[in-house]
Amino acid sequence: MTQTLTRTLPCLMGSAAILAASFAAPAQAAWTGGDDQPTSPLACDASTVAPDAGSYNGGTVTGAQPSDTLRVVDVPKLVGIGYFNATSAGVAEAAAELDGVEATTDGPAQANIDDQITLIDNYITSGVGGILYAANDPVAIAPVLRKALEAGIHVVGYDSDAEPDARQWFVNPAQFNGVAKTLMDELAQQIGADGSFAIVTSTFTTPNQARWIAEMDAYQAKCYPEMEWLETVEAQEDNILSFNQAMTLINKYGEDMDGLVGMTSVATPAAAEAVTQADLCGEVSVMGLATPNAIRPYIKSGCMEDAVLWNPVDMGYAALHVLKAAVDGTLEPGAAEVEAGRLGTLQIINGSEVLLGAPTVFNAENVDDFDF
Amino acid sequence: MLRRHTHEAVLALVTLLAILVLSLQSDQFLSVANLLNQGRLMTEVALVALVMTFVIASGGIDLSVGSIMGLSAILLGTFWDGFGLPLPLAMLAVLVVGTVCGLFNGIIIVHFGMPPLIATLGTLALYRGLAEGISQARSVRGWPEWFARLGQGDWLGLPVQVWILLAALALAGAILGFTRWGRTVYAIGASETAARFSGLPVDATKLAIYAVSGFASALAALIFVARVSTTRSDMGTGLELDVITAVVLGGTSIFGGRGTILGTALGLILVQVLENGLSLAGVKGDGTIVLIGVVLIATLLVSTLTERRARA
Amino acid sequence: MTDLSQDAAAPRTGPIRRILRDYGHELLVVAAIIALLVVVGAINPRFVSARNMTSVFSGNAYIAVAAIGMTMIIVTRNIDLSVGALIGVLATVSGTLAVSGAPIWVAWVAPILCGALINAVTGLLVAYAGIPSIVVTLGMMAILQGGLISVTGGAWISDLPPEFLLAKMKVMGLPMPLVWAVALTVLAAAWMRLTPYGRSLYLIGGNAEAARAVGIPVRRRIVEVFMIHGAFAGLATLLFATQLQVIQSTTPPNLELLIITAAVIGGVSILGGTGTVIGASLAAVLFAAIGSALIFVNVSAYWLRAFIGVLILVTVLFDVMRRRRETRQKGH
Amino acid sequence: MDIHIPEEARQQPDAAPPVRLGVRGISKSFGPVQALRQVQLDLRAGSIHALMGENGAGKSTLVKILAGMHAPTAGDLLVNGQARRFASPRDATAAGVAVVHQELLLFGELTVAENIFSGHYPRTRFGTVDWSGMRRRARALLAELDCHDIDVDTKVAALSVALRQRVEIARALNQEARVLILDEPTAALAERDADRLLDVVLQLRDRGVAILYVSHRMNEIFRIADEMTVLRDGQYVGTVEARDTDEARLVSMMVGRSIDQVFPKVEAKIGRPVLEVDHLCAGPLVQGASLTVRAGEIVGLAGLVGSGRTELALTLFGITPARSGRIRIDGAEVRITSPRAARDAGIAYVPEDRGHQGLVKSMNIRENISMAVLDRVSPGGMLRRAEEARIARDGFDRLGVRAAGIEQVTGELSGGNQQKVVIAKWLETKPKLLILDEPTRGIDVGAKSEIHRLMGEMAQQGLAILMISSELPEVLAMSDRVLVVAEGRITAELPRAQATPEAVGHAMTRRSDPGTRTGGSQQTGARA
Repeated sequence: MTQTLTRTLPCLMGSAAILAASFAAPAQAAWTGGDDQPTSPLACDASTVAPDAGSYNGGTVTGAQPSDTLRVVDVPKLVGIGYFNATSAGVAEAAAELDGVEATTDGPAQANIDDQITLIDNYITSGVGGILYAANDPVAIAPVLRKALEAGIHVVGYDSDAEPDARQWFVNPAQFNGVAKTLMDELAQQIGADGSFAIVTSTFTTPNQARWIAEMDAYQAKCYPEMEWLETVEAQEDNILSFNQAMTLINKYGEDMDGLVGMTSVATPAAAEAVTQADLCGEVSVMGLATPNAIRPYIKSGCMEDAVLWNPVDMGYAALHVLKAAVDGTLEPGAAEVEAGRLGTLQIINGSEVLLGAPTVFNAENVDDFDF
Repeated sequence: MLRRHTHEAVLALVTLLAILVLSLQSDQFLSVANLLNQGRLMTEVALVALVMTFVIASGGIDLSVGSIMGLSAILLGTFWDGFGLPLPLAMLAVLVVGTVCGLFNGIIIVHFGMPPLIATLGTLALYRGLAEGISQARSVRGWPEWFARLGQGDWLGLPVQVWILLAALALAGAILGFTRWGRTVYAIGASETAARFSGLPVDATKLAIYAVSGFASALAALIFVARVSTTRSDMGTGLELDVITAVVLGGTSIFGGRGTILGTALGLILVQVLENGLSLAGVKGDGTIVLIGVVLIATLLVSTLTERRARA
Repeated sequence: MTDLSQDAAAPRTGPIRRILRDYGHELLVVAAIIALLVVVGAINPRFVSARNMTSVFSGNAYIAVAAIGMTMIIVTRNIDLSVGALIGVLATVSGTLAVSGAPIWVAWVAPILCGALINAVTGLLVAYAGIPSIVVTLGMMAILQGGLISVTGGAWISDLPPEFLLAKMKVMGLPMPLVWAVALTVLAAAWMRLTPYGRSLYLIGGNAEAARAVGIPVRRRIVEVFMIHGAFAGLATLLFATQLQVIQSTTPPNLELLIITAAVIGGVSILGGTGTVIGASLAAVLFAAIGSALIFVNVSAYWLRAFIGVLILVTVLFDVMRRRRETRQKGH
Repeated sequence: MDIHIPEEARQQPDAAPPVRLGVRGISKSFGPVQALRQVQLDLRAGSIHALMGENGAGKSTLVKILAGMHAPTAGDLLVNGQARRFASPRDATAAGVAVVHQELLLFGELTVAENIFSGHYPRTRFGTVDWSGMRRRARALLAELDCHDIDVDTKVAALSVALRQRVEIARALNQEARVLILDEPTAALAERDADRLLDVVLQLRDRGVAILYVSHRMNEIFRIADEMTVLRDGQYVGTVEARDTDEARLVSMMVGRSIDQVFPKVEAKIGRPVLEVDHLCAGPLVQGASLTVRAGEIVGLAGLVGSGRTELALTLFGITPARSGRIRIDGAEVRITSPRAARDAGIAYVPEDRGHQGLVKSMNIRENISMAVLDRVSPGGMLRRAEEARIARDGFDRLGVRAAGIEQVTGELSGGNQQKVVIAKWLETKPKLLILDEPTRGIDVGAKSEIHRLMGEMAQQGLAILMISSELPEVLAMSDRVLVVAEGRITAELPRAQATPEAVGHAMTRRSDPGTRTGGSQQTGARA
């Protein structure tokens, strides 16, 4: 009897610990974006303030050696997800267009800061002429990028920035507050200004997602005070986990939840799948950031109205063009715009950020026009 | 001599071969600057691997090192930025916490008799969970210049952490090879019962090994934070696998009783040389991972078969 | 000497005690699941709604299936760190075949066969070359993980034919993953309990030397067990990769640790020779229930891992103490 | 010296039982090492054949060949007259050969019933394992062995050595063996358990089983064996009939020379008390033991397995520290909480299980000998190799270890030489009291007498010796005084003159009720 008792204890204790902690731990802390930066929600109406070009705050490259062919390495956060496959396709496209540019993509298998740093370090040693990166951590990656600048290597970021002085330029797909506004406006249109919603994100530490959520929080408080933000859950950059988390949210809130927002290109289609499998299409709206290929079936089936994203192919394409311009000297500190091949002229904001443009909204009308 | 160190000999040969082949592939590979830089990059893994050699040679294993590293990094930020401790004091406190985490592993292994693999699998989750829970996803940045030098600066022409690494290497090599404690570690790994019946301090030694493993992980965390100048709760994820790969590649028997610091050093060098050299030669990261896996299995295969033949 | 009265006095273990002893750990996990359902259900009744129960019981089905094979491996006193990477490779194999126009059954059978074949290599290295399984599978993990990304370049497989998506199908209103996990668990448990072949795994893990002496071809059997484990990884892949319309070429981080943890919490001893697959499957359900419960009771997911860690430590601690007491009993 | 008796001489025309298993010219080599050369013997139905020889003579190799675990390099095995090859243990089993191995090959985590049927499960008509039938048959088999006190559902790990042995024999019987091979079955048993085992063996013989019995114990051999075969250095020396031979002849066949005295007891001057123990208590098996050992004195500690004699030694040595009671060394009270504290107090312990507790087998002689005095050869922590080698060489020479040198790995040594290394290790600590637990278990006769000679010498030099042994002749021959342990207490103290087998045997069981003891002694016969 005592034997059974001692066997029963561990699991009971485990369950008890969970329950105890459920009262002790707060469901979520206030959203800070992970970096304690202030939020700057845009105006609620469609009025836009022209972004400020500002004065150059990027880094400078020293001792660059001009050479016939420019060898460029593109280091995304990780390889193996559709989003970064698309950016590297854009880089390759630009490399084919530009004269004397060779570009390769090489990234860590997991979104690991140390692996990414080591990789970049090795490419510095091997003597590339330019580095494109999407940072896993803005601060952690900075020292190695500064080292690259000192070694005469041109450095341009895209998607996720590093500290400004650690790179020359950054191709900003969309401003944080702009993305937040687009997402919240689209959401409000679908679930109403008094609807309730939950969010599935990658991790609370992922810089871009954390900032978007912080901006959404601020924008919602300002423009849609009646909306109810139910909760936010983590699901890594993983399909299955995202699906399970979305499903649990649906089960937990049932009809009390009007919308689900996916903050990653992985989470959004997984959330749509969960809503489809729960037979709640039309009752729970799915919104979020997603690539068109991944959400096409759900838009076609009518389970999803639209999703928001910039074109990652364009982003990779622009990043290499910006790098080439910096190498050639056609883009210099203080410039207000830059030429980027088929994308035309791109605006420069916040000192050293190249703005890709407003995010695209994919819906039933235009989703077939894209392939990434 | 050779019979006892077959594995190290095989490994040295493989390493030399790798260096030779890779130096033909890239001019930068054998440059002083590159080699020093590799020393900087491998310090964290190497520090933990040196102590892991003791852990594995004593018949144990410690899967929680990566999580202790993450927890230490987060606590450094919390102590310094959150509690406002002076940074040197915060560093000291983190080293103490790391040691205590290791000691906790030791206690549940020694006094409660849990298998090390499972005990540290549990604390792997526990310590990482604590790191995530305590940090609440916040990073601490803005470290003072002198602290950053620990991970980014040079001293007398060598990267600062390479000095630490060299000192640790000499110390670990001397202790395992030439002291009473080293002998005790081997004896425990070969037969814990016999070591106990010979009056050797078995429990104290095992506790100390796990505690030092925690200490090394915390030290690695300090260096890593200084190198990347931020703290994150996911720091050190997967570190345990890199460390165990290097140690096992270095010839330390996973069953205990055998292994040398020289072997571990060679294992570390071989892995680093492959990662760096292949990258310089234009092989992508994923190809390198495959090759390290192949080298790990092949080296152990060769040395097992050689030994088996020598014994027959 | 022979005396009937003495014979009658021979100590016996009653059937109830026997079940408690043989399946105590499994009953315990069941008790924990029920406790969790009752308590969280009381806080939020939606937790025990039919739909959420379906998610809880089928959401981790692939982990349960993979943990069946892992249990067999651990019972023979080995371990497999490469199973997470293997599932990633098998998912890509299966998905590539499915979109290539091959018959669907080929896409379903291929991962099972490939899993067995790849693990045959691991098994051969462990059994015949004598390299410890933890080392071989550490190497295999690197090879499979790196190899997969090298070959696919990280591309996703999309546009999977709907008839391929096994995990979305239902049998008598029950989701396929749940049906599979239950069926495979029952089959594997019966096989390990009721066939001499299944019992031989316990003999090998309990004492390999003695197993050899009673005529079991230990080396060959270890290779076979690795192959069976590979086939279960293939089956797990089918449930894992067909839940959504795309297949990612990476698997959830630390998937292998999750599978090993399920086996361990389910009662398999890392020292070999004990444990059942039922416990492992139940532990997978317990994980799913905990993950879901955390959301229902509004606990920050930040602490999830700390809980799992405590759960492992407490489970194993009590197991160790029980063993100690059992061995001490002989000296009473 | 060839004592081989021609085949025809032994054959009694009509009574000759059939040869179940014939061994013809079996040789076995491992690489360059020739382990067995031209061995032959016949195992006959209803007859017990003893296989004898010193350690390393090739007995275990022969047993493994008969068990199908090794393939012979040359020679034939005849099963009922037909030549057969045993490619695996399964073949041997199929041929009706069952083996009870020396290191009990059991599965600790599995039940008694499953252990008995491991590898040969009874099946239901669906071909699945028949668990209830298995339990029933296991109970029946154990009953046949007069073993009514085992619950077939307990785990084997929870059984005593004696009961485990019974399980192994039940397993062999289950296979309906026509040939049963027992490899040193009594090595780990107390006298009383050994007696019960011999009864079982005789019973099996009467049922017509052909038995090969490997043992070092002369009294057992002469009690049960019909004929004996002797091996030496892998060579077949000869086969003799029990009634035609005696102990001395057998020993000379085994060692190749005649040995006059197996136990050369030398008188030593007995001095002041070294160890005084007063009401020592620890765990369930040390319950208020009191005893004294004097300088130069050899005190024999007799008792059944499970009486607490080893546990008493483990308490004195600090493995299981005392709960209460007092220990004085040279008159001064000491607290012993660990083996290290025991060593510092001047107590040395040569343990019962040499392979696990005594030696680190993968380490060499030097490393093993210096192990208990590591702090002395490493002032400030640094090992002094030269000092270590000197100490090791000293011990090596003093005890006359036969090995290639101090760098030889101890796992490669014979049992006797391993034991010398363990004794050398402990003598290096310059102890005042030496506890020897089963000092000659599993050691061949030559090495045994050497160890006994050494004990005498050490006593002469003033060392106090406490010897635990299951072999009553050894206890009686070597001890100045015999202490008898039962249920954790010293129940009798017999001076050398009064220590007769009857007196000691009586004292060993005096405290307990004989009726319950028959069964109960097994249950408690455990090692902590």
